[in-house]
Amino acid sequence: MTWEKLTNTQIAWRAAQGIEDGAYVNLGIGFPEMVARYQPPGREAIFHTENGVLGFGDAPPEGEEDWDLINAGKKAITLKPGASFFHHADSFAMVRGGHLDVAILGALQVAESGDLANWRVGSKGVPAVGGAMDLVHGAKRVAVVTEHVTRDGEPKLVERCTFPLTGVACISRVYTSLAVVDIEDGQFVLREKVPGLSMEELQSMTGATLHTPGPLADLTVPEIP
Amino acid sequence: MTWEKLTNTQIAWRAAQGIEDGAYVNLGIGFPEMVARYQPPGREAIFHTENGVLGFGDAPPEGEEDWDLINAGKKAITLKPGASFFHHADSFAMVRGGHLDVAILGALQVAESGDLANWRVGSKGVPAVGGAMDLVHGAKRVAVVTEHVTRDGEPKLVERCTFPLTGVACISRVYTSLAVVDIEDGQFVLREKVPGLSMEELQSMTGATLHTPGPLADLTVPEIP
Amino acid sequence: MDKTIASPAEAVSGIADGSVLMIGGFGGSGSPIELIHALIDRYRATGSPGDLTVVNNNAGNGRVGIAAMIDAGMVRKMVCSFPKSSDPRAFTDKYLAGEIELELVPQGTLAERIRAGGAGIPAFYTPTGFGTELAEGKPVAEFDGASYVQERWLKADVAIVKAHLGDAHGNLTYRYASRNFNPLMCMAAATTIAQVSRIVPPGDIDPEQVVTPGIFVDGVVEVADPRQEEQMIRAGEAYA
Amino acid sequence: MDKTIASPAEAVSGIADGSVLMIGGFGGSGSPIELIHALIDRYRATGSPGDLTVVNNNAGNGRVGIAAMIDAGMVRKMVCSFPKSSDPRAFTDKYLAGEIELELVPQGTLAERIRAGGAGIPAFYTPTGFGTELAEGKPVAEFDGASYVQERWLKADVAIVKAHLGDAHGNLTYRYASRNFNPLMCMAAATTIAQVSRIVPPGDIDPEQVVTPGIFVDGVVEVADPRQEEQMIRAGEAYA
Repeated sequence: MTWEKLTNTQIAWRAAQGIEDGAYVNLGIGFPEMVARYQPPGREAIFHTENGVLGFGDAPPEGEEDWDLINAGKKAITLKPGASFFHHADSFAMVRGGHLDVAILGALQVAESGDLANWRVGSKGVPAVGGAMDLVHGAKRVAVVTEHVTRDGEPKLVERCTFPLTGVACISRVYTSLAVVDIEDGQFVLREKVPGLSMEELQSMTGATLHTPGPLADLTVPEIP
Repeated sequence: MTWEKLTNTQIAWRAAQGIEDGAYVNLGIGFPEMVARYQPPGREAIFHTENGVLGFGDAPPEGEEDWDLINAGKKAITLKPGASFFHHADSFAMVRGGHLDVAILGALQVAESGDLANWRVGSKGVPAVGGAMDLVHGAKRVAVVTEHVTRDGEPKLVERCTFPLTGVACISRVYTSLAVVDIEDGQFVLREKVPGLSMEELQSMTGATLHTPGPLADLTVPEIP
Repeated sequence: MDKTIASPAEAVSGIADGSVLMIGGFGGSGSPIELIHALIDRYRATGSPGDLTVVNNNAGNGRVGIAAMIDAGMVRKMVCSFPKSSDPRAFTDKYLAGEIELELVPQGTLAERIRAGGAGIPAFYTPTGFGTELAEGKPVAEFDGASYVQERWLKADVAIVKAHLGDAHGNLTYRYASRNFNPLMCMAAATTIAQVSRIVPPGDIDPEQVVTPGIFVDGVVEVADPRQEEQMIRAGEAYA
Repeated sequence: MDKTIASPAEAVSGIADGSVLMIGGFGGSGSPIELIHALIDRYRATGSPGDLTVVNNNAGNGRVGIAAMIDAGMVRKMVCSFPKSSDPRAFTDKYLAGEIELELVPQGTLAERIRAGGAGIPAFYTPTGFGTELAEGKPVAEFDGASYVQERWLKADVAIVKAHLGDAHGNLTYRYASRNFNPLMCMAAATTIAQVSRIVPPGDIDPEQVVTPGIFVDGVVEVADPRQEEQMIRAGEAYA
């Protein structure tokens, strides 16, 4: 049987399905930001950005940017009705104080303990952490969107992270290009996998044991242009 | 020779002379509040109240009170141009963070170490502390206005406070009904005393040694109706 | 997103026996009188919620608001800085009779503990109270040669606050000095209910003028002409 | 009470060699470009102030603002969370050559440390960074079964910030998301200088809309049409 891995937009689509109506959400810079595009009809999440905006919307048309109105990735944004501004300490009070419902981040590695490594590959170059270490603490659910394996085919879901940690035991769900995996009691619990992919194949691309105590569903997503 | 002790208004007047133009000032509830009335001409202090107002002015005429606009003593106030509102955590950030220039409080006892007792006489009744324990920390100068002795003639300037402490080593100056006393290196240093009062008489009403390493001036204040 | 609630009675219907309840206001300024009285109505009708721990700067005044809650017997413990007022009988009588507990906290420490609860800071050091009986039993530490007391965060099951304008997202503004503890308590409670003088459409409050962002608020109920505690006390009113 | 200052040059004239300097802004948003460039002018003319420790979320972009300070050789150390940008050469080159120090702080911890500096809180506990290399060597403690890292306050000799409206008392408002670190840095510095787009008479800013109360501000200088860093970078400008 053949199978196809999800594109990044499809991973983002799948992650968006897990966000409830009215949820307060922070999306990491880059790939995770795509999740905002795929809110299911009838649901409206409120997006938070670390630099002090709640309730922002899409990017403005090119040429209409106001560079005092940006997100944490320093991209120009717009406001939705009900938005608010606040300073950085209040912004991270929202994060650290458990007021966000969901944070979705990228990953270099996720361990079966829920440890996340996503800020630094090694000890070379200029280190930069931003708000990642804060975001993994406080949000009621912290999820990851990621390719299932690296470009070199190495597993990104591992027994123990070898890259420097972002946070300890902080991730509860991983949306990958091949599967949806929960982290429960220090174990990877497989919830969904792409149609046609066998357990054996998936396990061979995963660096720690995938458990299947409950029902297992097909990870099906629409075609997204 | 005869001498006369200062009235409370006269003590307040004397304390007001020590406040610079443009100083940020918090006055304790009750007697210390009177200090605001006697700002020398040409000087304008900015008054802070714990419940979140900077730059307030006199009480409004009776009948024109707005009870959403009060001070820490829950008296109605008015605003001066340049006033601002803020919440309680920011208000005490101003206090604790060293942003006030002067705080002036009442006292039950002040020790030569600079310890202050002003919130509780003993262990009976309902204890209430308010913002006093915060105010004694953070303001650049913390002064006391007080009668020199209690109604029973007991000294209020003492070697060691016997009442429960408000703060340790926090007072730098005391304006009493008889004298102006600085606290330096764990000693009472007498700066001014009312005319006609001998050192011996003043010392006999004071519970710890008064030192006079420098010049000693008359504590003269105008008649205040 | 619609956080509006139809009535004060509905707004307070979920508060459980034994809750830690933060109540905004400083004296009467910013006190959510109508929510408090709705809670008393519910207690009188059903016997619930009782056994409450109430966090407020004061401990009630006269025979209305928090004082009326204490009179009604709903309050097991007060956490406050200044349990005195122009007419403190309700608390004083019960306290001297040993029928109510008191945790006395310096006002700035109370504010900072509540802010810490809302900001995910479990403990912090403050100079306030060092060397006094209010710091007895607390850890102390020295930083840069000065001495400090360790204080813990303060959180609540529910906060009830009073604001001026509110919208369906829960964004709030306050009137004059009635801001006081209200924005902090909004942050520190698992559930926050705000009574507002007017509910406006989302977007009507300038995003730069929002004082409490909606993320900190769960329910908003309009009380168009809120009573002011100080005026009720001067008029000799009792909520009995 | 008149805190107005005539020019950016005068506003930055008192900053000493070796100072800890907080600079507001997040990227270009809220960055006090004209004050930074006045400081560079002074350094080029007099060789002072050098040996600076600069606190900012980032470490400059392109060849303007903080990046130009780094290029000019005024900065000994950066304290920041994200020393990367669309054009990070200024910092990267010096860092890889070992010519500039870096204290890397998680963004929320950076904000909270600055706020703590302004609020008189010498240390606090946070979950952020626990178990990571950024917490190495820091005290840890357990509260209610969870693990936390102790972090210290961060203070500065001088803060330079960008605001929107200001008055002679030092009251400030901010434009959109340019608020970011600016209000915190105003609190945490011994001396705070704000550049504002317009100075208005005291009383013109509604007391409820003041974001930074004047007590936190020592000097206000009007820069009527401030440059926006992001636009300068897109235009390829260099302050050299």
